[in-house]
Amino acid sequence: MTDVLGIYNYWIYVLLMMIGLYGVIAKPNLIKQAIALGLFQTGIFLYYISMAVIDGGTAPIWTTIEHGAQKFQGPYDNPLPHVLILTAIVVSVSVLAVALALIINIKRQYGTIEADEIEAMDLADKARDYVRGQVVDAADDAETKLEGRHHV
Amino acid sequence: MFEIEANLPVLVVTVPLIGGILTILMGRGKGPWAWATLITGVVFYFTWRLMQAVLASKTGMISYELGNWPRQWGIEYRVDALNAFILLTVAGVSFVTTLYAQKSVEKEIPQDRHNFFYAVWVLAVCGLLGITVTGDAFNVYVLLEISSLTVYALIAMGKDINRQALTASLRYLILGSVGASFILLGIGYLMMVTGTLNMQDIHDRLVAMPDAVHNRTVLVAFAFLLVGLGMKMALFPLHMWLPRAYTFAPSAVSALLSATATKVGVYMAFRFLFTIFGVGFSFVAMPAHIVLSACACTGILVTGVTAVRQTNLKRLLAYSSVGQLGYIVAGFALANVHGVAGSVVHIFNHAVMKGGMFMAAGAIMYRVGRCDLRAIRGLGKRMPLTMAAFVLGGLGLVGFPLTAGFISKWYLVQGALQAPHMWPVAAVVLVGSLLAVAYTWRVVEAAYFQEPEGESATVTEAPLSMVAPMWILIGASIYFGINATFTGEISMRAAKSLLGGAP
Amino acid sequence: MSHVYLATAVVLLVGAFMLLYRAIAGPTVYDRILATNAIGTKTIIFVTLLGYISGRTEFIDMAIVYALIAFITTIAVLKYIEKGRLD
Amino acid sequence: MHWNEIVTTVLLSLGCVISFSGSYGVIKLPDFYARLHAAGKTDSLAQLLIFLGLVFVTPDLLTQIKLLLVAMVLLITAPTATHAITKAAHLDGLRPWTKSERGGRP
Amino acid sequence: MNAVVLIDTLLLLLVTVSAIAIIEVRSLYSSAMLTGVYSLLMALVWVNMHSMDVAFTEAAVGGGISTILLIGTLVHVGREEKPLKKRLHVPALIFTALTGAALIYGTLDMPRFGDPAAPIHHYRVPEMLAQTVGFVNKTPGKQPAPEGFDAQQYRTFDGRVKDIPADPTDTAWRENSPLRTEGLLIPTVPYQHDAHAEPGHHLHPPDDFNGHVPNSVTSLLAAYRGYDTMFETTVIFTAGVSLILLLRRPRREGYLQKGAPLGDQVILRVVTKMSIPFILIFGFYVITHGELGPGGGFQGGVILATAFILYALIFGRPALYRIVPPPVSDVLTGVGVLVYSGTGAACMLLGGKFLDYAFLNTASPGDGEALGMTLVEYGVGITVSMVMLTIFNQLAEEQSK
Repeated sequence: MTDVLGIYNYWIYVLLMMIGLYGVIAKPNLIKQAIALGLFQTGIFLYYISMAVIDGGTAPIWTTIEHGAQKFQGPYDNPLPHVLILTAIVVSVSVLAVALALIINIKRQYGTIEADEIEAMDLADKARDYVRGQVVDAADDAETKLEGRHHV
Repeated sequence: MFEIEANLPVLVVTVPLIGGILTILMGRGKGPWAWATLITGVVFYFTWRLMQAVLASKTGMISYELGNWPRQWGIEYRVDALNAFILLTVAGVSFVTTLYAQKSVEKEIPQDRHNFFYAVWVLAVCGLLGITVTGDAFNVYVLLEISSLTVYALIAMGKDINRQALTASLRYLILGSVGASFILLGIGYLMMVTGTLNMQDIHDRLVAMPDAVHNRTVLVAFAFLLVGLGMKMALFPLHMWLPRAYTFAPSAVSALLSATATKVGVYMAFRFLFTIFGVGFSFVAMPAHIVLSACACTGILVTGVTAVRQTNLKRLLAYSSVGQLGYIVAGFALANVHGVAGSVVHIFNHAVMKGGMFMAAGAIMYRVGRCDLRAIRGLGKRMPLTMAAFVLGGLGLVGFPLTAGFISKWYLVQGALQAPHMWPVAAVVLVGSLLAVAYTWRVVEAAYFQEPEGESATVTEAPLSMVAPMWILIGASIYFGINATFTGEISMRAAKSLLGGAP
Repeated sequence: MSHVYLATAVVLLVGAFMLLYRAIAGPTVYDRILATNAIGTKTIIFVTLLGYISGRTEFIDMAIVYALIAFITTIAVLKYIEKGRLD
Repeated sequence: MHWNEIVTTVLLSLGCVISFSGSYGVIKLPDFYARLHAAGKTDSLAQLLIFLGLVFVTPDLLTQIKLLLVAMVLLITAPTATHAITKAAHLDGLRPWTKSERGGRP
Repeated sequence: MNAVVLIDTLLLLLVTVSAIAIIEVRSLYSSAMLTGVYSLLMALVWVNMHSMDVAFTEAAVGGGISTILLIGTLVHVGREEKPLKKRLHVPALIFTALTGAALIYGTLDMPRFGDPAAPIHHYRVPEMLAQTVGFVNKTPGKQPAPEGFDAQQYRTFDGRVKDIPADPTDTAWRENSPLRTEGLLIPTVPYQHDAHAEPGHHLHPPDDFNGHVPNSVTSLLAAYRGYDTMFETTVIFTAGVSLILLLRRPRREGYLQKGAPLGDQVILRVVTKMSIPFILIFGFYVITHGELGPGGGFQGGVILATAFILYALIFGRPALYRIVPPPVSDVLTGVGVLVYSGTGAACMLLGGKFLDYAFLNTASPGDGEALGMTLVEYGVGITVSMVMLTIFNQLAEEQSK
């Protein structure tokens, strides 16, 4: 039982991550997907920061007392995951910005930001191309046949 | 004071970083392109020097501690035969691709943002090189994100030709970010049990752990890293983002990506499986070889069949890339010297061949405006050099003797026959070659045995600035097919050091 | 003394729960903005209190940042509502 | 308990009560303007009380000044935001709730 | 149950509720607002876990910038999500449940939450926290260890831990470890100036930091893992350039449009005018005081950017363009990264390794470290503020017609 109490904090990060992942998969709206991706990443951040916690710890910032000397104030939380997550947060906001730029472009070009509608439009494009190709092919074949007959 | 020789590992990354940023200032016209070419050229030179240095060093390994912090605390750059070879490949292909890019980019990207475009381009190269050179697990994640972000932007620049570039890019962004997050999570789990981020240090700690194989945290870390890496290197069935991305990206970008991006993904897999976890953990205790070779073999067959059914040349090449990646993965999954060597040498060979073929597709795109099978009818006569390059590249994919592809397949088959119960891999390699014959033949048939029509009837050969780089790569693929001493030796050396445990 | 801080913090959190209900339920956009803004204020007080709970009171700069950010976000949202654009 | 701790306790409790009543009002009251009334005023007062309360138990001067600074910043920005919200709602045509009328959008 | 866990539990409950709300609320606009709330709450979680710098960043980025960016996007794409036929996506639910189960399975062998004897707390980090890495390892170029300093004794926490087992998951050792009973991780390290330092060696106490950087997060960020941070800045730069590539309109098509200033809001105008100088000063304060307290280049940069964004919101974007014209901000985005990488390259050209700040001032390497870290922080600040501004400009620039 103590084990569960000891690690339940890690489970909440899993929960947050999975809420995000569910959003990414289940929501057809692209903005929702981008936001959900952010949630997903925050879950990971929570994991890293939980990793840094130490019993009875305090912020890993030494207090300066006079003449630049520093006072030790009991165990400090681990600064390493903090540093890593600072980097990761920056990365996640960059990804969000690029995703939003892409979404705006998609809205401009497709007129919608629902993934299923876009998918349908892409399929329609493909079908149109295919049919156009078939028509051109048929016309070419007919032309060749005509030319052949002409030569004969 | 300052010696180039002592700082080579870091120069390889910082030169394109600083150069990439300065690209913004290069104004309009040809300035940005020339600058980008210069930078990638310099980087290529440095990677060549680095290769020489690695080969000359006694330990076969060069370590560079950034900021002079001891490697266990700071960040370390660690170059061995494998890195050096991949670095050389990536830098070389990027240099040639940059040479090639000028005309194609001029046509496909709006003129007023060429400086930004090339800045992103050079930064993408910087990120890819950075992943390859680093020996720190978290540094991999950061550089992975640089290369991914730049690649998303580069792919999306195809939007002016086909709007699907945007959806392709966004889909890649979402899948790629999820994959990168899995990698981050895997690194976090490893850090939890080992308390360090340096790859070698993690490895030592895992080895010291008597029961790592049964440690649930390590197992989950392994699984998530595998999935994340699979997404990044587009291993079947996690390849869903790749075909669209390569099809709709600007031609030059497709050439760059196909030759470098997934290769670096494979390299990461090498590092994580062999250096961090170690052969004993990954392939003896864990069934990674079964999972990976099953994925790879299915991938080779499925994407081969799919490629045969494609009508768009770039999409065909994209599917073929997923299949070729299968060979690379199947090779190192064998975990014996020949298999791994085949895998390493195929990274190089495939980069060269596929780069050249995408360039050919780009040249067709440049002249004809599209690149489906209908558009290339009769181009064998109108664009002889381009089509010949394409066909020679295709022969390489098939594994025709005297091409580079033959060398890698030779190693692979040898490795597969040496490994116990792995002969199906050899069979799949052969079937895959037949499929490659099929899709290459479709192109040959259209280009040489059909009459040109429509706009294809009037086109002329692509400009020299496109044909020359294309032929450099295709020529390299022929050269290294005939004389494989260099590539073969290096990859054998890389394979031995990987399998020998310590890199 | 720490019990007092803790009790205050818990009351603030419960208040935040109630406000969150308003932020989700609406019904008008203005209700949401109002609730979000109020949560922001609660957060600022909370950050300060956390410093007192953990015995490190020198990090009050954080609270200033929170105040600024909450303010700017509110302005951006309002501008969007009023003008339909941000520039 | 020292006298300053008693003062702090009283001020914090007062702040708590006011803040909580504000939150409760935001849930309970019938329309936007009433809720605004509940939230806006209580927030300003509660934060002022709590920050003032904290000042009494803070030993060093710099932290005290910072506390008062935060309180002041909030005292300026929070009403400004509230004012802007109200104005926007008013311009948007949101009508207040009365006994005879439900309020909301016309 | 101690205070941290109690507040943690309540906060995480709140965070989870808002996360579910973000995903399930139908209006995108509410979703964006709730994202802001979520970030502020998450920042509280970080503060509660004593991660001040992360909280600072999360509040500034998540609560401020991200929300503004999302709203800027909504301007273009509309506020409502299309109604879904099915509320619940069962395959996705199953998939996420399986993934979650796998992740939870992985947590079962982890050290418990807050365990002081977890490998991560005692393997490499204590030296970083005490900032004595250069000291322990007698790295050339760093200050040599003082006489009588025993690395092994240091490593074993003043001999209190006899032998740290090689196996990081050794639970029996963890249970009996003196670290656990004493709750103390940091050994006593001599911080006095070293009188025995030879000329040319570093004259300052351990690790060349001028004295000792009080905020150990900053020391890790700017020194030990300074290389990561350089690329973090590059990531931001890349995002800015990507947005220019994707969204900027050609100049001839109305590069400078008319903005929509909030001209009639007198109170807003006055308050903004009053507060902008204050915000700017505060931003610079945060950048410079990164080594003393929470904050640093990134957080300060974001605060500077919010000042500009606030200005643009109230007085219109064209007014902002008169202060920071786009070409200037474009160049400045690069300048920041160049300052950072240039600092690194300067160290290299002076004969050290890349980013070995000690070489910036060979007479007094400790001052060199301080100088390098300050330069680097300013580099980050410049890039971050200008990129955030650029991103805002690009998102706000073109309006749907």
